Amino acid sequence: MKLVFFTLSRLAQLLPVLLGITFVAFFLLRVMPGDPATLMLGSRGTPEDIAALTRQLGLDRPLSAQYLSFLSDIARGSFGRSIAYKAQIGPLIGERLWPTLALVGFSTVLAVAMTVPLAMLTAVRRGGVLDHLVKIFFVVAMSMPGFWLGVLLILLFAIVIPIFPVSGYGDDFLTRLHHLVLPATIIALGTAALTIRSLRSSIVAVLGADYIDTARAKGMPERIVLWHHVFRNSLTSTISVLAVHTSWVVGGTVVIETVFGIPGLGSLLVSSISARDYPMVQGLTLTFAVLVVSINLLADVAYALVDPRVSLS
Amino acid sequence: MRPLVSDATRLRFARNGNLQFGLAMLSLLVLASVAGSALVPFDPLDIDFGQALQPPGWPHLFGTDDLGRDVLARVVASASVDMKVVSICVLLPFLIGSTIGLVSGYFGGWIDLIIMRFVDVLWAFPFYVLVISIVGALGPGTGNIYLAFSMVVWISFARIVRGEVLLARRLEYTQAVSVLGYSHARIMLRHVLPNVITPAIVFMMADVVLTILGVTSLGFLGLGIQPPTPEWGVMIAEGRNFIQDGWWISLFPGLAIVFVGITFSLIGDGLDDFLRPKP
Amino acid sequence: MAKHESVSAIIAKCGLAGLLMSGSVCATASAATLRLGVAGDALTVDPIASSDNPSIWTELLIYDQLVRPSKDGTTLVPGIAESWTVAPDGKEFRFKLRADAKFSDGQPVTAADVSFSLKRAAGEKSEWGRFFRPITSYEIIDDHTIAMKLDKPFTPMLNNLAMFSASILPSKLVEAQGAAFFEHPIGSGPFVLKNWSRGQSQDFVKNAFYWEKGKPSIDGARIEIVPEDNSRVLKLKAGELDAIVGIPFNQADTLKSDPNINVTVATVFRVDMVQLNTTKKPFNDSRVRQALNYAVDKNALVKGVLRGNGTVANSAMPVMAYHNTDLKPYPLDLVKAKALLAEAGLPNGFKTTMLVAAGDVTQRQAATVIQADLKKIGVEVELQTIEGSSQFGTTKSGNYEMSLSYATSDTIDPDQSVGFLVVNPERANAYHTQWKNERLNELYAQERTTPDGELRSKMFKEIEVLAHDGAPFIFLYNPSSPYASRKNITGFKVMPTSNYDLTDVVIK
Amino acid sequence: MSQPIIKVDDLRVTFGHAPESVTVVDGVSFEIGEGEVFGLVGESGSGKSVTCRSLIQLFGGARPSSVTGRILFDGQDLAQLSPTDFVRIRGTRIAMIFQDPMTALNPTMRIGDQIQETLCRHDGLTTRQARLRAIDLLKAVGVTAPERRLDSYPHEFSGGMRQRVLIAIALACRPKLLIADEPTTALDVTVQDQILKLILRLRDETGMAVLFVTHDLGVVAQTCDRVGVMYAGRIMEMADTTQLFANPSHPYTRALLRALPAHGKRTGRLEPIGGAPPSLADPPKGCRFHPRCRDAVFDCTTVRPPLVTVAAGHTGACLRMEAVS
Repeated sequence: MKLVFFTLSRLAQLLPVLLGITFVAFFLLRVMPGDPATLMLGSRGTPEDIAALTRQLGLDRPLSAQYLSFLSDIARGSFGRSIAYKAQIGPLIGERLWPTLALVGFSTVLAVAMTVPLAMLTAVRRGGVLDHLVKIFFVVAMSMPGFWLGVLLILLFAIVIPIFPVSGYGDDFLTRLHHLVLPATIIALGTAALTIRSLRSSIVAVLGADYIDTARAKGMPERIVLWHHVFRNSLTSTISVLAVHTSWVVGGTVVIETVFGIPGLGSLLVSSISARDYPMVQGLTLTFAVLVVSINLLADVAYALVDPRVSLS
Repeated sequence: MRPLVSDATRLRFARNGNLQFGLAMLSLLVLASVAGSALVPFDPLDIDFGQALQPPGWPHLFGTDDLGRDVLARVVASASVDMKVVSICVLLPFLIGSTIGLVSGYFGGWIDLIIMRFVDVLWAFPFYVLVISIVGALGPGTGNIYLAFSMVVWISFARIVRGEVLLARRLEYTQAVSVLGYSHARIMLRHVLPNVITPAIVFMMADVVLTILGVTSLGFLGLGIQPPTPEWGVMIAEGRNFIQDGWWISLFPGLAIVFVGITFSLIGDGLDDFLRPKP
Repeated sequence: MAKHESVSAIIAKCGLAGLLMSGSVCATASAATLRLGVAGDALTVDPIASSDNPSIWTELLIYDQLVRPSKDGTTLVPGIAESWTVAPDGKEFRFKLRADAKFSDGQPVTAADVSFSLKRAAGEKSEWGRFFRPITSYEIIDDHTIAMKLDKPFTPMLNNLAMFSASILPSKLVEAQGAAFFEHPIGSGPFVLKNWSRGQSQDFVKNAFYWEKGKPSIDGARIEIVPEDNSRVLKLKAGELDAIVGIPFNQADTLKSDPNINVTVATVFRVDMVQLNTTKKPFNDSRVRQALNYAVDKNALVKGVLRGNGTVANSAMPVMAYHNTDLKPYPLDLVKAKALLAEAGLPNGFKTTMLVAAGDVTQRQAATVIQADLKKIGVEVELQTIEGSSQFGTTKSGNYEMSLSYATSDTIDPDQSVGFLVVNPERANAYHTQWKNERLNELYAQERTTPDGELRSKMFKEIEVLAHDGAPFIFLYNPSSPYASRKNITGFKVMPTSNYDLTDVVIK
Repeated sequence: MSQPIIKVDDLRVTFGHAPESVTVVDGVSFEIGEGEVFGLVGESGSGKSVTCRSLIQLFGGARPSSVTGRILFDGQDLAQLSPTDFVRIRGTRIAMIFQDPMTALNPTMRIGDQIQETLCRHDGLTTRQARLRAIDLLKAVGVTAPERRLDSYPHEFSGGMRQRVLIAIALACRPKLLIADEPTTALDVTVQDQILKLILRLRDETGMAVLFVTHDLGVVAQTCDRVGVMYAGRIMEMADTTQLFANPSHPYTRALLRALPAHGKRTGRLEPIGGAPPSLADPPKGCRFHPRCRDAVFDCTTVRPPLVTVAAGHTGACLRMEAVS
């Protein structure tokens, strides 16, 4: 019950941000030099064509009125029509949402699976050989462009040692998982490079906390101290660290989807930009931002679940 | 005569392996950017079908690409292109963001409220999504890349500097100088700024790593610097089609990006230790 | 229901096996489905609203036309019409439909469907109206016989009826459903579009009512959209695909050495060129356009980029019927190119931009070479990558200076290509170059009423000369089209009209 | 003094490595009898905490580079124990409570679980049994409505209540020695009083020994049977509490006592003595207190004063002990 209340109140706090997001997505295309109709039609579009499209897009009305109708369209679940696909944008985005979510989810799981044990180990044995190796590894990993690593991994694990598919997305859960292993690993590596350092230092802080001394003074063996006390308390920082990087993970899908031919929001964004499908680009930026906000909200709720101090205060 | 650098500073530098190593790598990078094309005996734009897809060896140390262009010459030529673009893409948001953060934190009140709400909103848009959308809408070209990065990345600097300003405002010295009746501009620039800028400078190094990835990603997607100008991201994209019989076309520009990333990670860590000595 | 479960069980097993071993396991499990990799997704399956190849190729799987090109592209053979007669004056065409022709919902194909579909194709909303408007009236003689009347002879008529835009649709369904029909289209072609994940794949099952007995021999086909050329090749090699089209030339040779793969180089009706926007300076000056043609080393392109799989183009026309083989291509002549530029008042060259399709290796390579070549006469070209599917729209809107492009013929008669590429005003206004030549327009009008033969051949040859001299394009080359399939696939073929035929495909 | 339960002999704890090593505890010896409350008093940084942490071998974030000396506990040399054996001693035979109850409880674990954890581990109780026992323990330390409060989280408790919980945890397995490292410093005065009384009452009930670390002489007077005064890593003077207050023999002790506003009345903290405590990285030669000692003579700067007996059960480390007293 408290959790529900907490979630609702966080949601209420997010409303202004969501409104701001629509505002930015709306004005993103309006502040660009040149008017959208001309951009869409090109310089040789006849004045009549431009006028017609301007009317059709409602661009002849004042900006505030355009924005309000944009908002009411969104409220009705409509993002307008795609120029390239000549179809409603909403369903097109809806179809592409799932592969992206799967990629984000899978890579987050992998990132957590890498971050938690490595951060733990390096925090406990700080200054050790492993600590240095992990640090070097992730400095390198952070500097590796995902698209480049993608190309190399495809060569290595889809051609030289063919254990993963070259590109694409499967039809059912398992084949999709199989298709997502390489792309998700690449995103996860990038994420872990960022998260492992911050988590390590927060684990170091937890390890120095008084209650860890209390636990040890109780005669708890090190194993239990680590898993019962350190782990759970550093979980909160894992969650907040991951939440901070959500936007990075979600953004990372854009390039990676293109490399691996995954039919998600990111590859749609890239092709829509090349196709100058501006309404689609607008709908997609909006969707991406809402996605980030939703994931952050989820992280908040998870945080509240793990840390009793949050939802109650 | 007073030495320019104090002994303590010199000692801090001598003990800072990260910074020394990073700066050594940086000088290599600068050398390649400035004098690189003079060191490689091939023109990065020379097409020679007869020499297409030569593996690394002599005289093409990094091999040649599908059009017979020397990969080493192209990787080196890219260094000046990419480093210039990256520098501007980092400096502009640094200047804009730090200024906004300074103003926001110093004045507080509704200015701060509005700016920080706006930062919160922009924060929700993934970096890549926003940059790609803006460059996509404006069209490729370096000017538009600078604009896109400036529009997106300033929020990081604004947040960092604002947070530091809020801390600094509580310190006595700013309160003291404000009693002396200096102008806001003078207090901000002479008294607050020097005390808050260090974390932004340290972050700037980390931002170089993110930016080199961003800029080359744009190139890879065909939205960045346009061919035939050699650019690491574009080269990787081109080499991708020859990954089996010309893996070197993609490999070397990628390694170059990793090199830049490691350089600035080391400098960032090193600067952090150097400028903010921990007890 | 039981069948449904077993299918999903098989898929699940494949997935598991796939996780453990490799993607190729799935191939043997669902052996009767061909997995074909193509570069781009269809935008629509409405035949009168399509001009992009992916849409056209998809439509040719779903719908039938009255007649169709033979597999070698030299003549027309029966389609849904089993026979036809043409009146001696060329003003009446009479078609007899196959008695057993049915749509995939089991309903028979009738003469009413034919007249509905062709009227629709000639209608206001059709992008291809000009191709069918010469038909002035229809006469439904019986359910399976229809006559079309023309006011004056129109030689390309029969060819046009073999085009995708003349696909026969079920009139009642289209009328009842409107635009919604094309979300679940019904045709009488060999396949039914079962499922379409945009940007990802199209799933086809065989049309159980297809008139050609025993065909298609496969149960279905899955067309996967793999935009990146290289990924497509790799997926074929890895066994994730059974066949692919659009192989980059540099890969064709490597693929040939793979013992599991058959590579075929198809001769297609295609020409590659650089569109020059003649409404923009300095491309409004024919001397500048000719200079560009002299400056590009087309032989090097054919050798280096096409790896010899093609010929240098002498004009904007594909190498097909009535081609002018005597016309010599522009030779490489930098001196002449510079002289022409100087004559046009541009001794130091100029700066311009060129659109290039994203993701296409060959186009990118060619663009880079052209860029380097033109630089030698002082023309600085900035490349702008653009999604292939929107390149057409962009050039159509005139928002370009140069655009590296190509054209394929959907028919075996050069009339379509001529109308599309060099006639202005016409559908594409000389392929968006806005170049105009009155004599050429006149010849175009004449060839359309001239019966096939020597006279018509002469006209086409003159058209090519006019186009060559006017140079609205930088003429590049007529490439062949390598395609490949795995060794266990037979009967997969790319037609001269560039679409692929799946009816004869057999999976061993 | 009754039978000693723990005997510390020449304990030396060093952090870091030469040439930058710091010896924080430098030759400390003392013993505590059964049922006795022994106080260690001194300014911050004098090595009290490290001394008592050495007994249980828990050093928080920083590990010492060397610990030498003998610690005989219940006839067993703790220095000889392996880390795993040491785990068995902690919580069962030696327990410890820490200075700041606000941070010493795990914030993400229910109070009950934190108590039960140790019971299940050491006494082999089932969860149900442990819960009943936890209720008893909470009752014993004066937590009202323990049944309900077992399911609360630490942040729902006040500081005093949390310290009671920590005491309950420490006492869960009836240890023979309780180490209390400034257990009341972070609490306000009235609560401080309750906690001290609670510890004394529990000592009376269980007969455990208590090592009580504080920097508050007032607390010492109220709580301890015997007391050792630490300065810069060494014990300066050790005596029965009454004896020490009545007859302090070391200049440092006297300085401490002078700093108390009203003698014998526990009101406040130690007021600083002139000068600052020495740096342990570079301690003064001879007596470590000599730079601040008003009675220092030349010998004090060169000779380390041995611990000598002043009276029965009263020792001190000062060269001028007789002269000054």
